[in-house]
Amino acid sequence: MEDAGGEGGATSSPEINTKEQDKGSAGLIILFFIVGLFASIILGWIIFPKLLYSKKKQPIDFNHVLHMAEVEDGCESCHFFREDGTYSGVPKLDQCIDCHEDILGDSPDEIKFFEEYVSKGREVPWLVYSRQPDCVFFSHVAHVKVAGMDCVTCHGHIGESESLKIYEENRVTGYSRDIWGKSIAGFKKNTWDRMKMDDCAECHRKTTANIERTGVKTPTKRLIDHLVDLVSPGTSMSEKGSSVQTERGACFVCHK
Amino acid sequence: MDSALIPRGVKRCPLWQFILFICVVGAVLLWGVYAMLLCWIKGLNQTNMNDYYGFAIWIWADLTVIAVGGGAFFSGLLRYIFGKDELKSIINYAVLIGFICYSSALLVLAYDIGQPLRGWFIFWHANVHSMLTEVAFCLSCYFGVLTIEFIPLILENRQIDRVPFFHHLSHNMHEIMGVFAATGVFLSFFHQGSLGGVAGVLFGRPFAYREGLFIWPWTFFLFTWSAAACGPCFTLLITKITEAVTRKKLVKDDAVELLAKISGWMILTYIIAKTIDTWWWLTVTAPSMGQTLMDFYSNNPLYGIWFLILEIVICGFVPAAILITKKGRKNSVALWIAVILAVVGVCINRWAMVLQVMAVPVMSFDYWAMYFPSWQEIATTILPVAYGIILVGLAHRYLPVFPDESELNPIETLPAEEEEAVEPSVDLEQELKPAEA
Amino acid sequence: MKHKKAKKYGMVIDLDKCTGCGSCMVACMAENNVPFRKDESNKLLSITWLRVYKLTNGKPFPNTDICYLPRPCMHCEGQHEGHPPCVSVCPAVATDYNSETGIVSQVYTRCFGCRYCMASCPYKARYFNWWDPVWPDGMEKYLSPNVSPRMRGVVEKCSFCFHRYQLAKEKAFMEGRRELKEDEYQTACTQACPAGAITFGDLNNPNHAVYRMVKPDPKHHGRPTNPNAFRLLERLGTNPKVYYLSSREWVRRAGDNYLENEAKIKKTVHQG
Amino acid sequence: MKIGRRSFLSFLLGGAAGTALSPLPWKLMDDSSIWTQMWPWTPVPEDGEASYVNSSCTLCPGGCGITVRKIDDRAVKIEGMKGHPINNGGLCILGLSGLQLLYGPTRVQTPLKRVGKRGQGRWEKISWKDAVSEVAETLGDLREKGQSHTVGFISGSDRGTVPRLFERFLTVYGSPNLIRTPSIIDSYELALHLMQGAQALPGFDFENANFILSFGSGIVDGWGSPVRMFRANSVWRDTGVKVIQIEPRLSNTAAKSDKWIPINPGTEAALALGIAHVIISESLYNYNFIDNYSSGFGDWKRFVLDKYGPDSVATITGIDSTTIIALALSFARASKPLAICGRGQGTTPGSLNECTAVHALNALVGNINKHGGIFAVAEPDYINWPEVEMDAKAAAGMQKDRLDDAGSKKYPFSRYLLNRLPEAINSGKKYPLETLFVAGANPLYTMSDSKTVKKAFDKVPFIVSFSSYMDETAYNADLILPNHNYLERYEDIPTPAGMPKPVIGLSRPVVEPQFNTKHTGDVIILIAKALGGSIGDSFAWDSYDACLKETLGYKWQVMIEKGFWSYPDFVTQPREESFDTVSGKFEFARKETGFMKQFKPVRIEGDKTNYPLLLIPYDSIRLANDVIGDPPFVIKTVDDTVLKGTDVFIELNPKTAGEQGLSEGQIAMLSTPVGKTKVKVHLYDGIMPGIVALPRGLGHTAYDEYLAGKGINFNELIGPVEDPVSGLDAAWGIRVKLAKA
Repeated sequence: MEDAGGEGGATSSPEINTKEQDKGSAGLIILFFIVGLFASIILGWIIFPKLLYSKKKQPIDFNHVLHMAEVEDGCESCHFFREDGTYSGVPKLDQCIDCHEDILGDSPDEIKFFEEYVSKGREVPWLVYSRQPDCVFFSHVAHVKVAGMDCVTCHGHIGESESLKIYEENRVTGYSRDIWGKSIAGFKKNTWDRMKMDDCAECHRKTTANIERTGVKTPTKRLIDHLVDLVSPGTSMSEKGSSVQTERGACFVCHK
Repeated sequence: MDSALIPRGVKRCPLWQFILFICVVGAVLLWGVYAMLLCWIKGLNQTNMNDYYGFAIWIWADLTVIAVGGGAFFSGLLRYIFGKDELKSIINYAVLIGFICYSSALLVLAYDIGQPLRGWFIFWHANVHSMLTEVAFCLSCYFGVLTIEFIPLILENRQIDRVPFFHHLSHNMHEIMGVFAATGVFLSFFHQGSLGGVAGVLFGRPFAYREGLFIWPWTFFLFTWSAAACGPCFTLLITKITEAVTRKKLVKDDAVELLAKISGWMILTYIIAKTIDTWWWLTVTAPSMGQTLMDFYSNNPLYGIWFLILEIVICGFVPAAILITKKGRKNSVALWIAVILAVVGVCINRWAMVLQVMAVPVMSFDYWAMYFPSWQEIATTILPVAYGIILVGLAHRYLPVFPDESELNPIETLPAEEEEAVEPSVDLEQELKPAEA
Repeated sequence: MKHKKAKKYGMVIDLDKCTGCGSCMVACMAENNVPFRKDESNKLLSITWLRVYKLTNGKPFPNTDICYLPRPCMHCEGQHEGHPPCVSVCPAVATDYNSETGIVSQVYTRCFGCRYCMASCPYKARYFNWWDPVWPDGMEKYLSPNVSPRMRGVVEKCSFCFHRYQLAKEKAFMEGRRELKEDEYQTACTQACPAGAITFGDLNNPNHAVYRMVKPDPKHHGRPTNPNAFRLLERLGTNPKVYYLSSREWVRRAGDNYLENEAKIKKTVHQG
Repeated sequence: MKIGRRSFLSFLLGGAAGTALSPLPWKLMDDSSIWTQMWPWTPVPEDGEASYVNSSCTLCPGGCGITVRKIDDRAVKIEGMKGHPINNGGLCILGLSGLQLLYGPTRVQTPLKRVGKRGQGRWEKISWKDAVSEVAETLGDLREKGQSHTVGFISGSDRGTVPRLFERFLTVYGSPNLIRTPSIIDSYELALHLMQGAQALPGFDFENANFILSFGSGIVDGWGSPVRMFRANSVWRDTGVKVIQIEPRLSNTAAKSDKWIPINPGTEAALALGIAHVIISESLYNYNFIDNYSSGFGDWKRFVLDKYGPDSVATITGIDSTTIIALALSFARASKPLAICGRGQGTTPGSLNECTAVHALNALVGNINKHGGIFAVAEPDYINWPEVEMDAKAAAGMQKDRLDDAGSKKYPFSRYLLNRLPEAINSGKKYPLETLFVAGANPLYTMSDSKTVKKAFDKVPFIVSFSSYMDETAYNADLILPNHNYLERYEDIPTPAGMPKPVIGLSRPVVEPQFNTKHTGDVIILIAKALGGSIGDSFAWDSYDACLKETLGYKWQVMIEKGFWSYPDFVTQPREESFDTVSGKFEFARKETGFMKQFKPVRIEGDKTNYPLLLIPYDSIRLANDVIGDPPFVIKTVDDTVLKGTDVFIELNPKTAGEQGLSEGQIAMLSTPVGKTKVKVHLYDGIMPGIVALPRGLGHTAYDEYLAGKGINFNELIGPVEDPVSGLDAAWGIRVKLAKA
């Protein structure tokens, strides 16, 4: 290698030219670097999100406030639990018809609802903001009835909305932007800003911590524990989560 | 025409020959790429793998290239840590070969998995208990290291070197190369090992399972050892082939000598350890699971006891014996045989630890599963070879891979046209050889 | 939902009753949205979470005897709880051991198809989706929403119908209960078996039939104490949660590997 | 120039850095992986409200109760009905895969009229109105020409309201040619008729018997009501009931039995009489029954004693005499022994002599109409429709002989002889068959000597199929009037074969009809109404459902709730009254049958020299071989030693294979006097040397690509052998030769 360097020395003449050119170009080069840097940052942070999501309007508008005023027991009046403990989700048409067998009021949406769907007996193709992938198993009853959680914690204050916001669909995955969260970087302020797996995990970590279970450990910590296990089998198991690998709830408690 | 790029003081065949050569090998490469795309687009049903052969020729190729690529870290160790300066003459090439092997390994993994677009899960959702995770991490880290070790060589290209920035960069990198070499050695030790662990931890597969130290089965150490032992042999082998093809002496004898010698002793110690391991496995481990030697080597069309003998005796003790004796090393024929056997040996070992593991039945009412790769698998397995040959070709042509080449092959400067007139025909077919190899 | 006492769901299959009729296989396929292809005669490419093997005693006519052996996933407990052959090898935690139920799970959307788990399973209980699942036009109507259809390129296996456990739990929660009754959670194969050869339940619960049938020995990872009961490849130390009953010596012996000189079956569990 | 290049380089570097600092690459990585997790072409089953519907399975005569799980309006799973008298929760492999028939590609989705040549598979869709009127016209014309008797009707059953509608229709229309598809039940009915004077079905009290002697009956291979038999078998395992299986091949039943006794195929009758010989000579028979309730025992005794000594039987059957004696003793000494016959699933009637001989064994130990024995179960008489009044044409038509000679001087006792129909048509001796209806049957697949059957069918100008699926017969029909799938329609299912007590199952709509199909009952009513006159008058109901409801009366409500009706106040007749013969007793040897004279083993086709080996079929519950073919799930479970790709395996004893120079997996050419085919060889120690076994249920040419073209249909290799007394098909196999191919 040294001789390579020596070689460089031997052929001095062309190098001098380059040196001179360098002086002039150095600034330019840095400038170009900065241009590139900012261009791409703008592309990534501002243009990309616009391209990623397509905006869709709901088939008809819906006023939660109005309905909440009409019903007795809040959300569960329409989003109820079935006897077998499964959750009914977005109401089906025949549920709506209980009240809407005739046109109520004269709002254009109400009229559209009646003409397009009620009279034709067609289900309303609602776009569900919280729609999760098929692989997700989520037990509403476990969270609402057993853990006594509030709808707002995950769904936010949709119950207080007077109209439905635009549905932003991720062009790649086909899921609502609400799953990933408004912020393209995935930052969140409220518990209901995102609905990704990590958000489930975050909450579960907190609660499991409350019931004296060690939260997730760093890989290294786990590796050490693992070694301990190998030396003296099955020691620290009891204090861990139900999963042997992740030490949280086992994966397919939430995946089907 | 591209003479400006060719290192000083060395002779290279005319460009058109080189391009022709690249095209020929490139054709093979494209064939491989086509097969690879098939596997990506249509899925792994393009292969002959099945539910008994979850691991097949690709994983073998993976383990093998990594094993033979072990030459890089081991010669690095000797050169930079133990300061064996004789190896200066061959270290570049060792690094280059290592780089090729590891990049190939990563590529193979990329099409071996059923869901390539989720491949990054192995890092993001890493499971610290899995040997494969360890492999993935160390592998990619070490690949990074190899790249860093490779960069200075690229920077030494005549044109690039003229840029003072790059010139100094490469110079400074040389200064701290020792650090990288050390890191490389550390990483290699682990991933070579964990590759061994991959098979060794399968306690559901008596043929593969080995006891060991804590989480590390003996195969963990045996794999590292064998890689360190046979890797250099591969480096030597490729060097010899290159020398044969280019009809030039490229590496100083003392370097070859030294590497061969060390390698020889490594192989010897390795094969002894391997023998002990095998003996323990066959007399203690397997019987405790109700199985014995012949359960693994009979009632099937391929895997006879010969397979074990071939691996341990013919491709283990024999090359070791040759390489540790001065006469053996001096005799070029013997040396050839030795390095070839050693490389074959490690390949067979990896084969047994991947494909034979899959073939051996475990449940008493199960049967031996035989498998032959589909053309897509073969093409994708040849792909890295073609890619390697091309990279070697380019590097050899444009980079000072062999620092001593000019010294070993002094040329009296002739007019250019004569230069071309002499060489071509010979060089061409020689250049073509590796493509067939 | 903190569990009082960990469950250990397991299965006992009476090989004297099993007639090899295959109902369990189909019940499983129908329950779990298992795909099928035009030619399924290559069993190395045929996804059957539960496969019925045909064993023979290898004796010539007329002393020949055959026995059918249904093989679901064994949901191995491993040498110490939660270390079956397949789980710790998965690089991405796509398969996991649930210590609440003792069930070995598989998450298809996490799996990226490295197939290491298949290589590790001595029972060949894991299957790879070599093809995209395709249902003839209209047939996708019978797909169950409780199990997600798998995409090409991932590994799948028997889950002890874990979704049935989930649904049973939901029902229990709705009725304000936390614990399940024995009959509330049964696998599809258990339910379908016309011969009643399959029994399913909690091996930790002395009141459950499975427990009474095999009397698992806690000191030896639940090795059966019933002389007619055995587990597949007991010696590997995988400690399966699937037990088999047979009154026939040759069948019990076929359950594991033995050295020629071993006349009697001695149950030496290999410590890994 | 250089500057430009370098600046560009640094621009790219900057870009790279910036991109890395933006969410773009990371978000895209995540999204792309999510995309792979939910590939748009992977179906996502829609969630909804779960519900369960109780019904009955009609895929076989087993009559199991089923509970269908639904999500909203989709049926997603079929399960066995808990608490059902027949299957109590369990279900067979075919029943479990029923949804693949409901939603599957084999469904005929609308009435189809043939346009191309027969069997070309070229159809045009037509409306129900046109379809019905076309049929009505054809029938009308024939009737005008006084050829009403040239209309034939092949039905899978003759019990329950739908088959009775067929019968009623033919009667009032004027044709005697209603033909039921054959099975062992025909032989049993005949045996019961001749020996006990009963017009009844056999009912076996398996649950209470404690010694089962099975002459080749596939107790756990689909014989009788399969799931009931599986359950019985398990009960026997628990209670230690002995089961002896007598057949040349180690079937699943043989493997499950306590003792498997290989026997030269076709010699079962001889063995039965050999056993009788021992029982009589050891005077271990039931004196009470013989003395008080039987007649003709003397003659029969003499016949048995001098012709069927253990040694001579040993030479016939290949079972050594000590085994025979031991067998006889244990049978006679058991407190509730029960002997049954009907090879495999009992899909062929077999020899009447064999059936009577076996039945005589039961009489000998006096377990007729007795707890743990065999009962003559009369048809539950819930179908009481007003008498039809036939007009002259109808009366004339009904006077004509049946084409199949059932009930003729030659075969006075038989009711249906489908196996004789092809011959009758091809010879054309009697009269041609102008129109043929097929319902609940697939004769082109299930009848032996397929070539001849096909030839006969080609002679019939007009064939109408009522099949829900595109089976072989439908495929070769001129008009398909698709019935609702069994999960879309109401139908009553009278006492399944072998049940000792009467029970009526109700099959009911689980889902809305998926296609433009019509209940066959309704179609018959429509055709009748279209024909008008006395015919129309005989079908006064406005729909089949109405007819069924009216027929079942007060039972209806219960059946809707429970899914079945088991006669709560049913009592078995006391023995005194249970024999309706001339003597009022059990007849051991009715002269009319020419019993002793005719007694010799059935001789099957082919000569020893050209065809050295014997070919026998074997039945597997995993291979549906009757009117329904294997759905995808079921064919998926078939072992690779039975079917590999499209090749079927024959089972061969290694010894025989050696003699034939054949080895495992080798391809061989198999030929019988009837047909030849390529097969693969599977060596199986569990089969008698000299015998070749081939599975039934493969070799379909119609249905879907999941079933069609796999293996060979056994019926293409064997022809019927008429039983001298009953005229039923008594063939149990055929001679065969193998050659390397």
